[in-house]
Amino acid sequence: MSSEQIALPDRTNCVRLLRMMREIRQFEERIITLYPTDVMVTPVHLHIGQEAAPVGVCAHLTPADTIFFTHRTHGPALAKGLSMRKLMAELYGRTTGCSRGYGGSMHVVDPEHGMLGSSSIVGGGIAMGVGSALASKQMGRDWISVSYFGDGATDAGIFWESLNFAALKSVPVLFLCENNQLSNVMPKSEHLSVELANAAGAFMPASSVDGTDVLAVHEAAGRAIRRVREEKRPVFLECRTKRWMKHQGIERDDLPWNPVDREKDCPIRKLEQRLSEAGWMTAETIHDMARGIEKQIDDAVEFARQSPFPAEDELIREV
Amino acid sequence: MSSEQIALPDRTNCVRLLRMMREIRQFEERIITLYPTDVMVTPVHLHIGQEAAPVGVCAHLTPADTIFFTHRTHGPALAKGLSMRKLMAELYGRTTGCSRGYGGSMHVVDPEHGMLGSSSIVGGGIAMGVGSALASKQMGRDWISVSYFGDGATDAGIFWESLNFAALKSVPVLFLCENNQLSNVMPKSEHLSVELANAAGAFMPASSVDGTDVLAVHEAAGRAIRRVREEKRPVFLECRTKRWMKHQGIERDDLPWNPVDREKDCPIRKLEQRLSEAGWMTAETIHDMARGIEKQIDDAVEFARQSPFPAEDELIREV
Amino acid sequence: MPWSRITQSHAAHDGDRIITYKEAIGEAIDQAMEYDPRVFAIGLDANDKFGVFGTMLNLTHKERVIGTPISENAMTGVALGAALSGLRPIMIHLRVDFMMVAMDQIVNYVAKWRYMFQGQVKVPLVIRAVIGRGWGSGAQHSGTLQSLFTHIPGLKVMMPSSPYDVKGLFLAAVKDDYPVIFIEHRWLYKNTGHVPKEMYCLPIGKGHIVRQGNRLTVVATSIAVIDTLAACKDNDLDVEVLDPRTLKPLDEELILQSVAKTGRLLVVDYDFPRCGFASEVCALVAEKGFQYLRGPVQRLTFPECSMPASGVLEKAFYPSSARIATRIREILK
Amino acid sequence: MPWSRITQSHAAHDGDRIITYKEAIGEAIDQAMEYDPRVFAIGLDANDKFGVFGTMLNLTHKERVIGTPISENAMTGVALGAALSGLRPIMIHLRVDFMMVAMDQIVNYVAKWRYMFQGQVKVPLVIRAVIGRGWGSGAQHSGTLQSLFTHIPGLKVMMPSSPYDVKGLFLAAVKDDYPVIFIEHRWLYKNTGHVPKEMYCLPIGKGHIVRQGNRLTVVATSIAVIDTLAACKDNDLDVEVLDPRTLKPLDEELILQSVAKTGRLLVVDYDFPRCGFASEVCALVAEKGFQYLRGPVQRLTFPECSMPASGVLEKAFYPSSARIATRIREILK
Ligand SMILES: Cc1ncc(C[n+]2csc(CCOP(=O)(O)OP(=O)(O)O)c2C)c(N)n1
Ligand SMILES: Cc1ncc(C[n+]2csc(CCOP(=O)(O)OP(=O)(O)O)c2C)c(N)n1
Ligand SMILES: [Mg+2]
Ligand SMILES: [Mg+2]
Repeated sequence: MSSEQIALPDRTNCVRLLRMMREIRQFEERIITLYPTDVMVTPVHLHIGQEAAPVGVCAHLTPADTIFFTHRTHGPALAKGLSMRKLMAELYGRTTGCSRGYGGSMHVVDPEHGMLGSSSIVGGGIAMGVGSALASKQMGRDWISVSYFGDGATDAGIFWESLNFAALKSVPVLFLCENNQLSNVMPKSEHLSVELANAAGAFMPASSVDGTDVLAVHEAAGRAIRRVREEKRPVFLECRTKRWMKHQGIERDDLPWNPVDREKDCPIRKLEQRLSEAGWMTAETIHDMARGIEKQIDDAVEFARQSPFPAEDELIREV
Repeated sequence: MSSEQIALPDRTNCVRLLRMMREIRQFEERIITLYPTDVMVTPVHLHIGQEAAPVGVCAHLTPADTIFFTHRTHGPALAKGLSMRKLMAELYGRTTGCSRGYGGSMHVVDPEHGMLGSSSIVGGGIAMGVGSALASKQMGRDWISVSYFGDGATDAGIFWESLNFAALKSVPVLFLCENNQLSNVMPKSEHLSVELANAAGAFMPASSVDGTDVLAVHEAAGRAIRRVREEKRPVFLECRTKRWMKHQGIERDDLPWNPVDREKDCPIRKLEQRLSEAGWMTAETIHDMARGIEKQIDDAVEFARQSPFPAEDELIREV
Repeated sequence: MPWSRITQSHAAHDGDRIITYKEAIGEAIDQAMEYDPRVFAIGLDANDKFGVFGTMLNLTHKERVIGTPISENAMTGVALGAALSGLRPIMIHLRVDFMMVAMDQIVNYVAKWRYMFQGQVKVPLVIRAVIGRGWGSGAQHSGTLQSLFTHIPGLKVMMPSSPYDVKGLFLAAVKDDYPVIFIEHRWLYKNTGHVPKEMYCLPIGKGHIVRQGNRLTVVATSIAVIDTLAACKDNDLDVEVLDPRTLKPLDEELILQSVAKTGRLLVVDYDFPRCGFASEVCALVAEKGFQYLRGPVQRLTFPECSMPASGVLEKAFYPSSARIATRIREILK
Repeated sequence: MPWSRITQSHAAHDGDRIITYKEAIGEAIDQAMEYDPRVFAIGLDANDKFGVFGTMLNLTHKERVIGTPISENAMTGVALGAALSGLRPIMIHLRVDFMMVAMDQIVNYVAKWRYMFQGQVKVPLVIRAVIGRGWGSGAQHSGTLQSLFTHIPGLKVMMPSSPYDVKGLFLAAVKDDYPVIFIEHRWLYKNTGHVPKEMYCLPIGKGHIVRQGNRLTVVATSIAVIDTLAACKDNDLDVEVLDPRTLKPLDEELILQSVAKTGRLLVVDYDFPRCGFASEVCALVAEKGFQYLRGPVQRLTFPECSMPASGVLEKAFYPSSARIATRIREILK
């Protein structure tokens, strides 16, 4: 279903979706500005251009719902509720960071918002999501879990093992593949020989959606998550996105097989246009929103900057 | 396609198929007789009842074609050309064994007949088969490779990784799943949530055949292998069989969810009946064949018995 | 679930009830599951009629035993995810060799999670690994591998040798908020000993002098403790036998104290020799207890090769109480 | 393909050409592939434009470099299957951490295959593992793990520290019919040294005294060799520095000879401490060279925890030439 066919959710929700996407975008744009000054000594995998996926999905999640994502943390982490302060401080390596400075960009945690730790080894988090869903089922609770991963992760055997086990035990987990058609610089055609929704469909209900359109994602994820919650069973959803930046670091991607149209493919522009058309946002209110977010980021940066580094003698703790 | 619809191959081939199935059956029946005397100190996984699968498949392979199988070795090993002497001597732990007594029942090898080593860890051999096929392709040779495994092995991530890689690189490998619907005592419904031919079909041509009927297997495998050879690409074939014996050891299986009809499901009886009907075999010629095989087994046992054990001081070799 | 109410027992052997090692571990699992509804068991063939070599046949809460496909890597992730979400999983492997399939999860995830996130998430996960001996199984089915796990920071490693220890350490492992690799030698299962009926936890990281002696300290693990005791008894050797019980954390002090008394060290550990647990204990003593040493430290381990299948070779491969006795006599000569 | 024609060079540093470590390994790969059409390379991102950190950018036979999906376990099986079928694969991992995904194949298959079948099939397989340092990557991307591999019988483990050694050992590894784990520290890539243009193999299992000295033997591996040399030079220490080059097989004799002269041992190995390579060398010397020892053996390794991300903690985590110097001075006091 393409954007135009999708009815706008209510105004508050729409504005929330926009704001969340902008928070991710602007947060990462700030990273791009600051990174050359070496205040963040940790590799970053930016999410710019792919904001619709985490935002559209996480809009349907409660803080109790758990999520397990991978090295490309910032998008899903912010969308699931991690505070900018904690994330920025982690990038700065400070004790106030979400992982107290021990994790770095790729390893973030926030138990209060259902983030029980992200992994920079591709694949494994998928199984953890299934385990968390199993726990919910075992404990007779009603939260669900999301295994959030890229197309590259579907190469890994643990993805298929996880699909199988989740289907066998019927646990409430959403498998969310953010398919940017790239694994590092490899195009999907070189690393994966199947259409994902087709292959995953042998195990469970599976579908695919335009992941550059937050309304489409919001709708498809809403449907998928409702099924996970109500039927207490696994569902697979693929969001087809485009990676704008290089796999790692702060430069724009320039792979010939990854042509990006920064106008047409921009999830933020797309939504802003719909909202303008609906008369719910104007250039001015958008500008205000952006400025508000900038302030929030200023605050996060200041917070990080002011925070202490861990002490050397705290090296061997929690082991 | 059921047996009756399948035209008999020529007489020589038919007799060969029967003889090979009988060799496996009678060889293992001898194991059952001898095992209680503790001459074989190694766990055995018998193939009785499933003979049609390896025999129907291996009939299409040359000695140069490679095959990688698993803990249930005897069937595919004999069908692919391992001599009874070498196999029996391995079970007896003698230096004349195929693995010189170092491998035991689950780890057999015979490079001359394309057996480059079997594995008792479930799953991994599947990838080795793909690697061997890659080698054939790289070297511009025309042999193919067979990854031979059970339904349980398809639970393992390495199975899916192997399907994907084989399809991506288009290497000449046959994925042969001998699906006895059991992983140890677990029914397939408890360990696998998909129909295999369906799920594998997302990666490559895939089909399924009655694995208790050697003519059906012979035909399906013939077709599959021809494709592998001619199109130089991977193909998946499932043989649906029944395990007659316990997972390991010499007792008959008695799991309620594994009802076996030793008349109806017997691949040897089925073929003998067809051959009798065709007038190609009689009770007497069958009896002669059986006696000939018994003599061959006598010889293998005698060979094993007479062979020396490895010497203690040869423990640390080839490491 | 106030596990803190469970007694911390330091007594060596109390209770007047004699049961087997197998019964002791089974009882520990059953009691842990009864006591704490968050405890559940998960593993390949864990729920089948064999009940993990009989250790889990008579559980009160069978419904909390989850069988799995042959997917050891994902299953470890599943157990970890469940542990992080509020459960206390007991993961089970019928052979330690199968854990190699899950090494990514064990090394990169389970071991690192608590440290990487500085205790904001805890990992109350016990992984039972059954080990054994060949009987012609060959190289892929005869591993022990305790040294691999001991090498990895973030994992605790337990290898109890007696029924009393196995119960007390297992409960301590389930109670603990760190991951524990719990290694049980199947040849110990029939051994008997005094085991209290009630729940108790042994302290993690405390070794145990199982035999007093003056001329040599033998540090032995798991079934090697039994073999060493037999060697000493049969030959009336004046040897101190020390069972560390947990390989990590290691009771360094107890080892050093014993060597301070005896002046000599032999480590008997049934695992590969290089970079092994025996190497570790030898290095420890040569580093921190050098002044006590009156002669070279020594190791008795598997030889530097994989396990062969044939009986003759298996016999040559595995250490035994006879071989331990010979080595001790050589040292004491 | 008569690899036997390739010179076996024992000279320490011949050739008048100076190139980098990175160029040396690249040249070795290129020459191996040119010399022997059976040699090919396979690995995740091995064929991309970054060319494995620049080590494989200018290969003559690019068509023999195979990129793979993120399927490290299956890919190791693929490489093994290819090796058994007549090829000589070079498998590549951009970080050693990813090899944990393939531990089943490495431990249960690659290491055991030749033994289990008694040499009837050979395993000419080299696995390159690049290691490095944190830079905020955290616990899952900073492993070194040489001790894990050294523990497993059937694997050879190489960790060359100089451009000369990396070329000679790499060619020896490709020539060898046993599996080799070849560990390259990325921080060595820019280092330069004399490297002959022609193909040569260094003997496998021969260490190398890189600095003569009398008061202490320091056994160091990979980049720790460089740090140790810097420590000795900057502080003018009378210390012998020994680079074993291959961790397995280990040049025990050379180590024992050196300790016989100096009477003291420090092992500097950048890996986890327990059951590590440092433990192994200490145990070896305390076992077979006890009579030479004039003081305790010592280890300088990573601390007993995973790698933290924050810079301050990374600095505390990693040994350095300064810290090596301090430790040596303490020992010599
Ligand atoms: C097991 C493993 N192998 C290799 C890597 C190196 N690596 C990091 S990210 C990445 C690509 C992942 O692609 P995808 O899953 O599609 O996520 P994306 O980066 O596109 O968001 C690779 C290969 C890794 N982290 N883990
Ligand atoms: C990785 C691994 N996990 C568990 C086992 C134990 N195991 C041996 S055979 C087997 C069942 C295999 O079933 P299947 O692949 O269908 O082969 P079958 O025995 O039916 O021929 C299991 C679970 C193993 N060998 N390897
Ligand atoms: Mg991607
Ligand atoms: Mg089966």
